[in-house]
Amino acid sequence: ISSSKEESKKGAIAIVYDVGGRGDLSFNDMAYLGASKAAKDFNLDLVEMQSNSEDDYVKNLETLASQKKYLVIIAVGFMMTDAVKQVAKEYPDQKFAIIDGYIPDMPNVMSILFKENEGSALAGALAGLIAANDGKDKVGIVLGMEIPVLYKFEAGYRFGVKWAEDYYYKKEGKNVTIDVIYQYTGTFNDAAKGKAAARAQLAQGAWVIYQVAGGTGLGVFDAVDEVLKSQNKKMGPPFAIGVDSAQDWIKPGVIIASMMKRVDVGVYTAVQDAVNGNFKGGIVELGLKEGGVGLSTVDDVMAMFNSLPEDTQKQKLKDLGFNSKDELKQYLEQTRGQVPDWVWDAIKELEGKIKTGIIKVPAPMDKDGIEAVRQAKTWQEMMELAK
Amino acid sequence: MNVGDVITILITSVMAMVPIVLTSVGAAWSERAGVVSIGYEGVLLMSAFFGAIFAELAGSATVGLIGGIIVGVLLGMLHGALTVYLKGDHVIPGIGINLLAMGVVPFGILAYWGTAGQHQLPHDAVLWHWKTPYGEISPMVIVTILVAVVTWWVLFKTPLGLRVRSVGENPEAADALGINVEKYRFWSTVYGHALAGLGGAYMSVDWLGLVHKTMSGGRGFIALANMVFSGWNPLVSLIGGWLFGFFEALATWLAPKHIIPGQFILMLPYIMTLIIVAGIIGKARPPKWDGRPYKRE
Amino acid sequence: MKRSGSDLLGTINVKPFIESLIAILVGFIIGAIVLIAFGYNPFEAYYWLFVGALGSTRGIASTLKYATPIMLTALTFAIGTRTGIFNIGAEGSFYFGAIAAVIFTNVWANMWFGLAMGMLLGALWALPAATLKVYRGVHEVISTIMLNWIGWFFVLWLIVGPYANPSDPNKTIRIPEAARLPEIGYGLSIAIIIAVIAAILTYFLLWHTTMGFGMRASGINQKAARYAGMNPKMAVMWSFLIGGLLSGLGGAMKIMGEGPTYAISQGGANIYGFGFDGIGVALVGRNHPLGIILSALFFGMLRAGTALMQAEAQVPLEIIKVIQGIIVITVAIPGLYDLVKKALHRGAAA
Amino acid sequence: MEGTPIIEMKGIVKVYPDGTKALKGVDLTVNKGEILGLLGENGAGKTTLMKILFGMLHPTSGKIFINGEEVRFKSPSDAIAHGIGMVHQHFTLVEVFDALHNIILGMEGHGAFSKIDVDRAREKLQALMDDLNFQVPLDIPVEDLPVGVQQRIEILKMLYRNVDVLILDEPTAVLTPLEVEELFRVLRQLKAEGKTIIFISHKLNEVMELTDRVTVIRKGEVIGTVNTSEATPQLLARMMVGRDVVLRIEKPPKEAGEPILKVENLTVMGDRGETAVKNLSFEVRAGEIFGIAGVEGNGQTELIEAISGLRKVGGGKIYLNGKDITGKTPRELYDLGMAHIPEDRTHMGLILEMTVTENSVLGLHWHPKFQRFRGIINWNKARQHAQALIEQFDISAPGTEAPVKSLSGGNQQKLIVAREVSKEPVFIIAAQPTRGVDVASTEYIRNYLVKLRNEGKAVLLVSADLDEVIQLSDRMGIIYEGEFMGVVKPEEVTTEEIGMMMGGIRYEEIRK
Ligand SMILES: Nc1ncnc2c1ncn2[C@@H]1O[C@H](COP(=O)(O)OP(=O)(O)OP(=O)(O)O)[C@@H](O)[C@H]1O
Ligand SMILES: Nc1ncnc2c1ncn2[C@@H]1O[C@H](COP(=O)(O)OP(=O)(O)OP(=O)(O)O)[C@@H](O)[C@H]1O
Ligand SMILES: [Mg+2]
Ligand SMILES: [Mg+2]
Repeated sequence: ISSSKEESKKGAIAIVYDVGGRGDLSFNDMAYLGASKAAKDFNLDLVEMQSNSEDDYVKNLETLASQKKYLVIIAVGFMMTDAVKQVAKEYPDQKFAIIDGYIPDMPNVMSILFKENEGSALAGALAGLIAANDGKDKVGIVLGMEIPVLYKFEAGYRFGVKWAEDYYYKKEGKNVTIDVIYQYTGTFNDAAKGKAAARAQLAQGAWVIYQVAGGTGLGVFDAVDEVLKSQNKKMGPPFAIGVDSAQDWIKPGVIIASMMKRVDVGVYTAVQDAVNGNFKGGIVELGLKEGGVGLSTVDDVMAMFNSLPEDTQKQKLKDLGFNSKDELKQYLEQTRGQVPDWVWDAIKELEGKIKTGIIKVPAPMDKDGIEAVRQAKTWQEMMELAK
Repeated sequence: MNVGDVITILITSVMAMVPIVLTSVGAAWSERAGVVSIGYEGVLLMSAFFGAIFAELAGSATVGLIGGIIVGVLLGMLHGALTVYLKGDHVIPGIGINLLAMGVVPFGILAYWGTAGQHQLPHDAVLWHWKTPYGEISPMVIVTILVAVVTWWVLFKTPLGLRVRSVGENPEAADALGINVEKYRFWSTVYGHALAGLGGAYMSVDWLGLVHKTMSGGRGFIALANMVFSGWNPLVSLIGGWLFGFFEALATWLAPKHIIPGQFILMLPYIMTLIIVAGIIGKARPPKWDGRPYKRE
Repeated sequence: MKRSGSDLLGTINVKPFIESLIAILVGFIIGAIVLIAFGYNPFEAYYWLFVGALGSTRGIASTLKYATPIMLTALTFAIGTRTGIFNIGAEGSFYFGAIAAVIFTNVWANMWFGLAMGMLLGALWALPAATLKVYRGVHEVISTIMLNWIGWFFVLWLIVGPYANPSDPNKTIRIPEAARLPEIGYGLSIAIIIAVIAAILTYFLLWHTTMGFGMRASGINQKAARYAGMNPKMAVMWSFLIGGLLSGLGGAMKIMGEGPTYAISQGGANIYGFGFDGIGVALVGRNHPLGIILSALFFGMLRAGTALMQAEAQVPLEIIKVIQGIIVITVAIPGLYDLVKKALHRGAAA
Repeated sequence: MEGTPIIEMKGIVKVYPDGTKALKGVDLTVNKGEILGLLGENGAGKTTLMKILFGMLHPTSGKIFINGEEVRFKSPSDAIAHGIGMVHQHFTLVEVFDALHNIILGMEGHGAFSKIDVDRAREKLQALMDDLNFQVPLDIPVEDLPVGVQQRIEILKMLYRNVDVLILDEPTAVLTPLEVEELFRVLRQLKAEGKTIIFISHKLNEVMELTDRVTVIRKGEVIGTVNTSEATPQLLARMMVGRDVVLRIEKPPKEAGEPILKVENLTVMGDRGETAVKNLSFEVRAGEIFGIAGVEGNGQTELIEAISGLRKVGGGKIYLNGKDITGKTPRELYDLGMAHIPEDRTHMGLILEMTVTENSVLGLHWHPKFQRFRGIINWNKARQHAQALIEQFDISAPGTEAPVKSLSGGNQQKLIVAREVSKEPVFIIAAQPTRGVDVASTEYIRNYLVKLRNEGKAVLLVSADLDEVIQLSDRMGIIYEGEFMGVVKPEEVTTEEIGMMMGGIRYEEIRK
């Protein structure tokens, strides 16, 4: 086929998306980002494969493995865990990397896991402090379908909010209690549902809303945007917090920051290791310390924005009413300026403590686990659960 | 629950009712003329997508809405040609249109905007709204109510409506009186799909200001259920669509209270619909020739 | 037009099948145009599609695997159509078949028990729609759409709550090994055989039994059926229940017969959508159980072939959906056979 | 009787898409102001010819002239514009609309989007009805109206369009004698007003009574046209069938035996909750045809449905062979020896989409003869059964596996009769057994009923055709609003007396 092209490349990598596919604004998009960057940097061909449903995972992985031409095959998403296990057993010479899947004991499989709870704790702290600072007593979180992976996000967020209460008390001497309004919308695909959920939370007093709901979450941004517009404000508060990728560019002014899950970094690292010959099977867990999760900075957002095709960038800037990327950047900084510096400092402080392990964020895996976190009254109690 | 909550729920529900009601009204008209379609889900999705493109190109949401109508018209013509003129099965093309939409839209979003799966519309491509502290209301809510009322009026009070109903009830009778059955059926199909197209474009250029590859979210099917629920009556469709939106908004409002597991709250609109239908409405009689091709020889 | 010989020939009209074949061909041709329009080579794409689906034992195995669940849900729809009901409740029954398999094989690790409970719960979930239709005249389009959603959320609750897997929260508890369907090879279990048998039995039921005769008669003309001493209400009941049973079986086998997971994934990701897909399969198979076997195999092939088509020809998945949509739309064109025949005649004459 | 031709059809050929050659070059002339009868067996092509004249079908070849001018009709609206109207054999009414809307449909006046001017239409219609003294209720959905009224609506529909030529395709098949009389009065009045009428019927006496000329068609060809004054029923029948037809039924006197069916104080409710059958008692004996005459809609349908297990009994008892069968299901009744030729053949007696074979065992497929094992049908046996019925009853059908809808109405009816008789019943209900059936088939079916009676079966005959009831019955009950006005032997009463009973006067009162 395109053999001439292939010769100029040093090899190929393949990536299998889960059913969410490209455009989930989440790990699939981020994985693509990392893979395409790696492909460019190391001069590799990138073969992408979509999955129509969960049944396609084995088939897709197997098809790629049987081609025996990929340096590494990247499987995106925890749902592929069993499929990767099976295919990796059949093709021991093929290297695999799986995002979010836990496969500890296969030499040809690298499992890349993220501590979303840690990143979410920062999001929670940010939300909680913004609310406390503005004299509000509620923050919200809109989630997708109720699946256990989301419990880590919810738990981290709750932890951050409780930590913020404590921090604020210590700082201002004022006792605040900030409730977390949470809702699982039952879908990752329906922006309208996300909008309605956010609307309801805003009506019930939520001051900042964290979205962990894929396509549904797009509606959360729109709902917050609407509230701002109704008050003739260009920027929050109230704010939304994005998730997974640095989503701030989607609605600048509305999204104060995003809880990034650096799937791109994970994928990039896996490819790099494979290229350099230091690929090792086993678990790679990326938390705050490893830079695998974190709250987006303006630079992160700009990097994300720069990853879009040129035309798209131009059009997007025009749509947003900016003349240049710098204007966008300024605007993002201005948005962050709506929140006092001490808040950002506090987030840094929490980040540092988590990184050094002084503070541990709970990561419940099941319903009982999250229920315990929901019941906990203080962040210290939650930390007990983390142990 | 205070007044603000009530208003929020009401606003959410009237905004949510628009695509469902428009589609139901369109479907009701089309089925009154005897043409069934189950492709509205695909029509909603495709017109949301193409409507957004129209809106952006023209820098006007109104053009986007018209674009949605155009997409609906084209798909309606396809469906009408297959069912009315070629006398084909009424169900099959709809399944095909739904499948088609699931391919065309994700592919199209990436190809057209360069962002995979989603796209935010610029402000000039989103329809103007009344802004209240409790949410925004689109003029399309009024349009929808008008469309439902006018469609109802035309269907039941005018010669046109009489003819449309006659070709759905007994095309032979209509034919024997010189009414061009095919013409009425065809354009009724087109009208039905056009309204769905308007509903789809509303979702992107008006309600949400964005395009997402799965944004129709089953509304095409809910609209069909609502059409049956309403006994093929546009005016009742309006009420049914609003009720559904209301229960959905109510469920969303109740959800954060966590009185019962979230999944049970999510069932609320569906359970309420079933209860209302089973308890109050019961038997609904479709037009007699609904879904049946009419051949003279 | 006298017919003799076996009963089978007497009731099978091959013309619709030929029409479906032509539709498929036309679908592929239009699909090719779409491929060209977007800069792909259709020959390459189709070549890899077929190689992927049929070019190896493994490919064939996955074709068969993909065909299994949609074959059963298509039967549900077809039975409904043949008995005058627009039953789109296969989706809901499928969920319940799947969850029943998970729950009950963990009570008693027996394959037959699991399948039986899957069928039972599948049928049970069809019962409300059946009852509402028969006793309250509630149109099945409303009830089945609503019940699909209600069932969906109910099952979501079960799988994230009571039946979540404590050692692997991303799925439910697994089917015990003793209760899994035996594998034929290449990840293919005997589920396909059971599905084909189910299709044949369905055909037999509808066309060769007293009950089936009653069901079909009631589906076309209730008044005549009543006059003939049949019970149309029971026919409607049976249509829903047998339909639910088949989809329930499909759901159970999806979980019990398909590795590597042998569990329902969180979010219901591996049990969602089969009921809806079944409608297209049924229609292309002309709502005839034997046609459905072929049509399910065809759809299975399309699914199985996409992997290689994506990998080798780099054709995105969406294009396959577009082609599928076009094929289904083309199937709706009636008299395709006659049209083509006429065109061929004209061509031959010229 | 020479007149000015208003319509000339020349060399009309019609080949249906499936290859059926329905008309093979038909010439037809209709004179201005006459009533022309069109006769022919089932499937002869009468309806096809008239549908062509009305623009619903396009001729394969041939020409049509109206007042000497050639016309080509694309659709019925063209025909109506040329003053031609047609009342179809199977009514073409929108069942859920009321009469008013059915009549104005398509010519509602004003623009398509303006409100329908119901009041003006009502005035216009009322004037029309008053003029003809031909009333129908305008505001009731037509599905709730008796067929006789529905037909009036059909006729009014055409007159409202001011047609000069009115085609009536078997208009009397569903009418009671009184209604027929009323119809004829109106048709004559229309003729007097200068309208031209084409009248299709299988009933020779009607044709004799009403028409000026008669054209006979057989198998798509015109056999000839005669002036009615010069024709006899025998002649017309021979022209139609090509052989002599016995128009009188041979019915030897026979002593009736034991009561087979016994109805005691039966009360049955109608669809709208009214008491349709009131405290009715009668019996049908072995070797007897018991006829029920009456204007349609006086409880006949409900009575039959109650006896045959299709409708709940409100009160009273029904016995078959001394056994209480009240509330038994049709299937149980079949086992007990009941057969039923239903009045509504297309909706009840047959499943049109199913094959001849399937229909030939409909309702008796449980018989062990047609079962391989319990519950499994032996279609080979069923096919043989269908073949036997086709041969025995001379049913013309494309084959046993053809759908029944491809049979003509007459042949469909024969199939039902054949099937019901093949049940070897002790008691048979025959409801409207020859409605819409041509002379030859009518003859066959009537003779068959007599044969059954001669064999000692009990026959309950319900017919709107008074001649049929009088001719066939040994005893007859005249039903009015769910009650018998009298139970008499046909030879003991005059037609006038029967007519009075049908109008609600009791026999005793008449005899007083
Ligand atoms: N739609 C059709 N398709 C094919 N053949 C048809 C169709 N309609 C009528 N025919 C054929 O045309 C012939 C004439 O039918 P037509 O209905 O004109 O008979 P008819 O004289 O009106 O009979 P009847 O007295 O029973 O009303 C029939 O023998 C039949 O085979
Ligand atoms: N779909 C069809 N395909 C082929 N032939 C048909 C079809 N429908 C009707 N016919 C033919 O049309 C003819 C007339 O049919 P129709 O239903 O008018 O009955 P009919 O002959 O008028 O009988 P009757 O006067 O007793 O009602 C029949 O002889 C039948 O063979
Ligand atoms: Mg006729
Ligand atoms: Mg006839």
